[in-house]
Amino acid sequence: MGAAPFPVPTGSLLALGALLFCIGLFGALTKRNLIIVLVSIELMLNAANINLVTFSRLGVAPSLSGQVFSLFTMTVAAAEIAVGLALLLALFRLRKTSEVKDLNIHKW
Amino acid sequence: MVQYAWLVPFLPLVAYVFLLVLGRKAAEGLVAGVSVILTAVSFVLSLFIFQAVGNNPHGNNTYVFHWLTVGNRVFDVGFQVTHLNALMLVVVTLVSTLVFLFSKGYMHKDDRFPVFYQYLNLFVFSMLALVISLNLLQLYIFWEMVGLCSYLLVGFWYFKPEAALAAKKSFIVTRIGDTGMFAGIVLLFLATGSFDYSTIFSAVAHGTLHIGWLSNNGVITLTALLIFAGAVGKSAQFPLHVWLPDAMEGPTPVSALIHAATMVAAGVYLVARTFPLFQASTGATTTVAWIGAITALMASLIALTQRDIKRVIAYSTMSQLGYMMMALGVGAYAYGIFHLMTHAFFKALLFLAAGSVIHAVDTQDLFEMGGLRKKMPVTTYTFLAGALALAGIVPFAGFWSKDDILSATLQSGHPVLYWFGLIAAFCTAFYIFRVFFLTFTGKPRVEEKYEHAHEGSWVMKLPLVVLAVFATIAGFFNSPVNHYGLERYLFADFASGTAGVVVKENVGLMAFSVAVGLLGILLAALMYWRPAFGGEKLSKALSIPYIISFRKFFFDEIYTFVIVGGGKVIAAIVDFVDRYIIDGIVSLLSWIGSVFGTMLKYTQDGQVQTYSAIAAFGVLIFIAIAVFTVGGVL
Amino acid sequence: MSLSFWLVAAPLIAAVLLLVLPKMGGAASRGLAIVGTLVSLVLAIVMWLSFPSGSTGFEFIGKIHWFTLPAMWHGTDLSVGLSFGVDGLSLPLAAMTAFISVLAMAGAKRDIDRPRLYYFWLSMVTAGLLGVFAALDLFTFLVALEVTLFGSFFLIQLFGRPGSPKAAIKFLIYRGFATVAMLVALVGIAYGLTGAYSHSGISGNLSFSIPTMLNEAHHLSSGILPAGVAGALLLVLLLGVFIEEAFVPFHTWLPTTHEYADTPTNMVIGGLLTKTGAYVLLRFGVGMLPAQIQHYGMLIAVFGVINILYGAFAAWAQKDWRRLIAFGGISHMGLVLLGIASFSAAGLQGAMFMIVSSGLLTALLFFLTGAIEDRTNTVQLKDLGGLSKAMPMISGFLLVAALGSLGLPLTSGFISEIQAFIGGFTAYPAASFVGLGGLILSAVYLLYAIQKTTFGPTAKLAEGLSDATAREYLPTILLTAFVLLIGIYPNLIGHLFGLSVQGLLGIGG
Amino acid sequence: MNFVWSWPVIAFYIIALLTLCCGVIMLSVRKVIYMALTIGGVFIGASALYFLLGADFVGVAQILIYAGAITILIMFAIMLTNHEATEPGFKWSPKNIAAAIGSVLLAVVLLLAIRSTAWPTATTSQTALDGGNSNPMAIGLVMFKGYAIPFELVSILLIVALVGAVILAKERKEDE
Repeated sequence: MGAAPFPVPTGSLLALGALLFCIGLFGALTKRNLIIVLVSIELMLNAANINLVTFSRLGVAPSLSGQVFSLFTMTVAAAEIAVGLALLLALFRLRKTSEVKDLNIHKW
Repeated sequence: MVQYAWLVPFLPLVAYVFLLVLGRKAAEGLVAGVSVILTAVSFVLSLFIFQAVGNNPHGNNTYVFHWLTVGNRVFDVGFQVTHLNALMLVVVTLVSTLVFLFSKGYMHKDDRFPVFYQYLNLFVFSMLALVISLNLLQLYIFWEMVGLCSYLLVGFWYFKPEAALAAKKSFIVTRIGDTGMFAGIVLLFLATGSFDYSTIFSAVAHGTLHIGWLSNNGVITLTALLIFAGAVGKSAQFPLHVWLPDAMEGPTPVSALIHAATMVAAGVYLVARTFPLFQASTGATTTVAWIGAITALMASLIALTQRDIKRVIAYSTMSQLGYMMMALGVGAYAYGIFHLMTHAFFKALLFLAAGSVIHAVDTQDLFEMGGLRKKMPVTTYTFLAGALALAGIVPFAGFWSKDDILSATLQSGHPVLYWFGLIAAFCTAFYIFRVFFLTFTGKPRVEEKYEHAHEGSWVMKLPLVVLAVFATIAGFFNSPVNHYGLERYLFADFASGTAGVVVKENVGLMAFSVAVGLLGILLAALMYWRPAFGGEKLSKALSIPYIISFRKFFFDEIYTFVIVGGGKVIAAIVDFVDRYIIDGIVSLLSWIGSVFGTMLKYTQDGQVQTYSAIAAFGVLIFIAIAVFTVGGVL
Repeated sequence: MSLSFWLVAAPLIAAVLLLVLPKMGGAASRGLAIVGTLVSLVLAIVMWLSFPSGSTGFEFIGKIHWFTLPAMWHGTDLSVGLSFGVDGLSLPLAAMTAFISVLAMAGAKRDIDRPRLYYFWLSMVTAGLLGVFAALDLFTFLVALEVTLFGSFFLIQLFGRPGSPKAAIKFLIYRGFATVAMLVALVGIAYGLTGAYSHSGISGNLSFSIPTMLNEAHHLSSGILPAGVAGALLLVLLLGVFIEEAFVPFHTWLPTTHEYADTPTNMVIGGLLTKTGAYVLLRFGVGMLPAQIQHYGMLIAVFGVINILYGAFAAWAQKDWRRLIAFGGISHMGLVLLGIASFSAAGLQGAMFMIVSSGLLTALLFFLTGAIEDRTNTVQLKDLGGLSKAMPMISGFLLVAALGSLGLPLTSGFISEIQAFIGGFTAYPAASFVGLGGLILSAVYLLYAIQKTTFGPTAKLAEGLSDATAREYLPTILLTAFVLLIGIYPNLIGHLFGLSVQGLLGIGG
Repeated sequence: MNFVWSWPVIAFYIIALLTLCCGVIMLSVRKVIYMALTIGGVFIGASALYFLLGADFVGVAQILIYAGAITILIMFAIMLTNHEATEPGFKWSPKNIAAAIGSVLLAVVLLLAIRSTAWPTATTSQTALDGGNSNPMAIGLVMFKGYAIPFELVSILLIVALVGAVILAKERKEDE
């Protein structure tokens, strides 16, 4: 089409995604509150979404599929957070806690 | 007649089965009666066979049955009656019959009287079957069977710890020799493809024995020595002699039958039976002669000082068996067998007489007896006959056979062995008359034992008398009187009509050995009958030799320490290795496994974040590998 | 359906019925199990009597196709089936299995907990053992082997003495390893003989059929299967056999197992289960890799002698009858190795006799010591003594068993020993001479134990005890009878073994 | 890399900076409720990025689902549970150190990989991708033509999640 190339370098977009993913990972591994752990996981999913959308526009073979996939991801994320939070509520009701370290019934 | 030879061992077997069926509660009279009668029938049969074989020396004497196939080889069983075998049949059945009769009195009121007769019948069957075995395999089978019977009978009074130990010892010590014999038989089979005597002898004659890894001469010497090992064990020759004295823990009739007249002579019989094999190897015959001579001398030296009447006679047996071995070793085939026969009579007699004494005074210690001549005249005079025979005093049986052996030794060019034999003969005369004087003459040493001493019933006296007769006259079976009939009878087994040395009469030598015997008796009389000088004093003067003799050259102690102790140490080491090293390694492996498991267990802390951290690391590693191996990253 | 199929199936059906039928009491359970095994015994006898004379191959073959593994080797399918049949080697062993199992069941104590479960596992093990001996398909064989493994494991674990679970685990792990090693070796041999290097070319039809494998080994000229491959296969097989058979130094599971298992289990394990390894060595080692057996003969012979002496010395040091019998068995089986190593008719036949002889005698010894333990509550030598007084019959039979075990002539032990040594002296004289020590030592340890047990003053705990009961006479007398029968008339089983030996040596020659 | 200063570039860096800041703040604040708020910022930043890339529909969906629904849901969850909860300060426990090292290493590896790859320069405009239609319409076409079955499956998933969440969260009598 002769249009000018997208001015933001692909690498920068991917780097943002990678950094967000690592932040989310760190949070998921270290935070003690179960809600925050779930939130961190959402953050990781989001980072993946950024990559999907980036590649849909800037990849080797640009296509709308990337965007469609990101939509699916969001749906799954929504389902996940809904079930996750429901579990959390049930757990809180049972154990009066929402801390990850208390969920250790499988300890050796 | 010869084809019925199987009946001879079969009748005692019938008696055995019959007694087995009768059980443990059978009446003594019935048990003993059946045994005596059947054995007596066997004896009569044996006499007929003896005569038949003599009349028709080259007739068919072999009967074969098929037993087992190994590859393309066939093991046969059957029986064969050579002149040697026929003689053995007669001797064994005669002594057995008399011992059966004697036991009726001796074992009277024993709890297990029928069992005793069961065992004895089984023994007689095995012994007779051994004697007429067709081949070495069959001989080995019955060889072990008589060993088993010996074990059972030595341990007959199982509740006595000494009897239990003695039974075990007798079996194991003979087993050592038997194992060698087993190997010898196997090697002969490999070399000739047969266990049959005839095949083996013809192979020896043709020098065609051959095993892949051993030459003809090697096979002959090796197998002869291995078979001799069996004979050494069974005949209680040095160095496997230690079991025989202990075996005296068994009832005295057992000692008379098994440990004097028959089973222990089986070793001599074995060497005689395989005589051509031994003759083919100088090394083997020399070994046999020396072992025999050493045993004869050593045993007679030990017998000088023993206090137990049965042990003295046991050592005497050992010594006499040594003579027989020496005879076979120097090639005096006929005289070894001749002595075997005479010895069977006079030694059975001595044992039974000793049994009669023990039965009367209820002790075996010579120094608790004395003066029994007045109370037990029959026993005294029969014992005297046996003692004179043993001492080799003319004209008693032992004189003829022993003197033949000594002459043959000298004649075959073994002066050293001759002197061994002569010294042993002196000792023999001394110790047996030491026993005689201590037991039957002088004053009673323990009054109460003397008080209730009495002669046994006729069942005990009759065998003594019969045996005394034989001990007196048996020597004439091979004497100028019948032109050395036995010698000629035995030589008929050999195609050449003769075997080994044939003794030429030498009156000087005869007189000399009789003089030696008389000297021994004189010394014994001086010390124990009419104490001219105190035996005590002499004992003190010779205290060190006395102790060596009294403690039997310390063989028991040495064996106990070196062999039994060594074996136990090895066993303990093996057990230790097994429990702590081999099983220890196994336990170590399982411990390592469990340590790893425990370590891994602690990673399961139940924290989701720990698990996901580990998973993240895993992913990181995979990403890193993927990224860096693609290249161009760094 | 062939006889050999029902031979294996009968105890299996009994086991299934035991599981399915409701409300089975102790007597009914035992009865059902005995009937199942008795059928096998009768079938074995029928086959024995009607075994074609002169046949060196398998008879009474029965096959069921099970499933097909597609394209296993160069596009050919591998057919896997349940296939059974017997030859001169396996028929006596199968008969012995049924015989000893029936006697173990019949002689079992009446007051067992959970009798249904007990007889179920006993029947399973019997079926497994019969399957091992009668299998004509590698797959069938391995499945049967696993059945014996797990069956015995549960017998030890659930019905043993206190502390038995640990012994059971040891048993399971050891024999599990053995099974793995044998599986690797046997599948390797199958690939080698029928697949990669068959005489019909490199793309031969891969087959798990044992007769086919034997046939290939028979036709294979020695050069085709590379010696290195075949040697490696044999060494792996030997490893498996050594563990399976409890050969030094892989034996420590056996004494432990015997120490903790109960009497019928000990009879089955000591008398039968420890004979499968020797059977494997004869069937697969000698039958399929004869050249390698000869090549490694010295190794096998040396191991045999080590076993003979080690087992004997270790037995001497034992203070517990059961461990003593276990080590005695190890010593016996060393002679099997010596016989096999010699690779001669006499040696192989001696090894086969020894398997049967050791099986019968071990079972008998375990049964009798079990009977003693039922009365005195101990089998420690130091606590026993003078049992002849209270129980002359048990003591007498114990003596007979010991004498058979030490190889007294006219017992089966002697027949085995003499043949094995005839073989051994042909090929490995030095090793055989050393091995003779075992003959002496066996007398030492057995008579020592006998002296401590039945001779001597009557021990306090032995006073007033009763002699054998009818339940105990049956197995004792029958086992003793067969020990003596084989000793007196060895051709009874010798003619079958002889056929098998001819078949085996036909390959090597 | 020839770096051209243009408005989209400037906008990208501002958006990226804000997003990362929100992320880092989320990690560092201690009150749970603030964390939930900052994550909203991250979600909005991402949607801005989508708009910048021309993915209008995805951007809108991001605001609706993430910034709207999910953030609110999280708020509710916090309120329903221990809403006073505070996260304790970061401790250099071995586990945390391991997590930090892992995260940093992952970032390093990824950034290295990104840096060393020669990314193609995109010449396709969003319009061309949309094939002349509006972006939502183009996505709709792709979704219902190419991804009909996944779409339906996702809808089933949502229903299952919905019902499941209701059942899980419902107070049961035996709990009381």
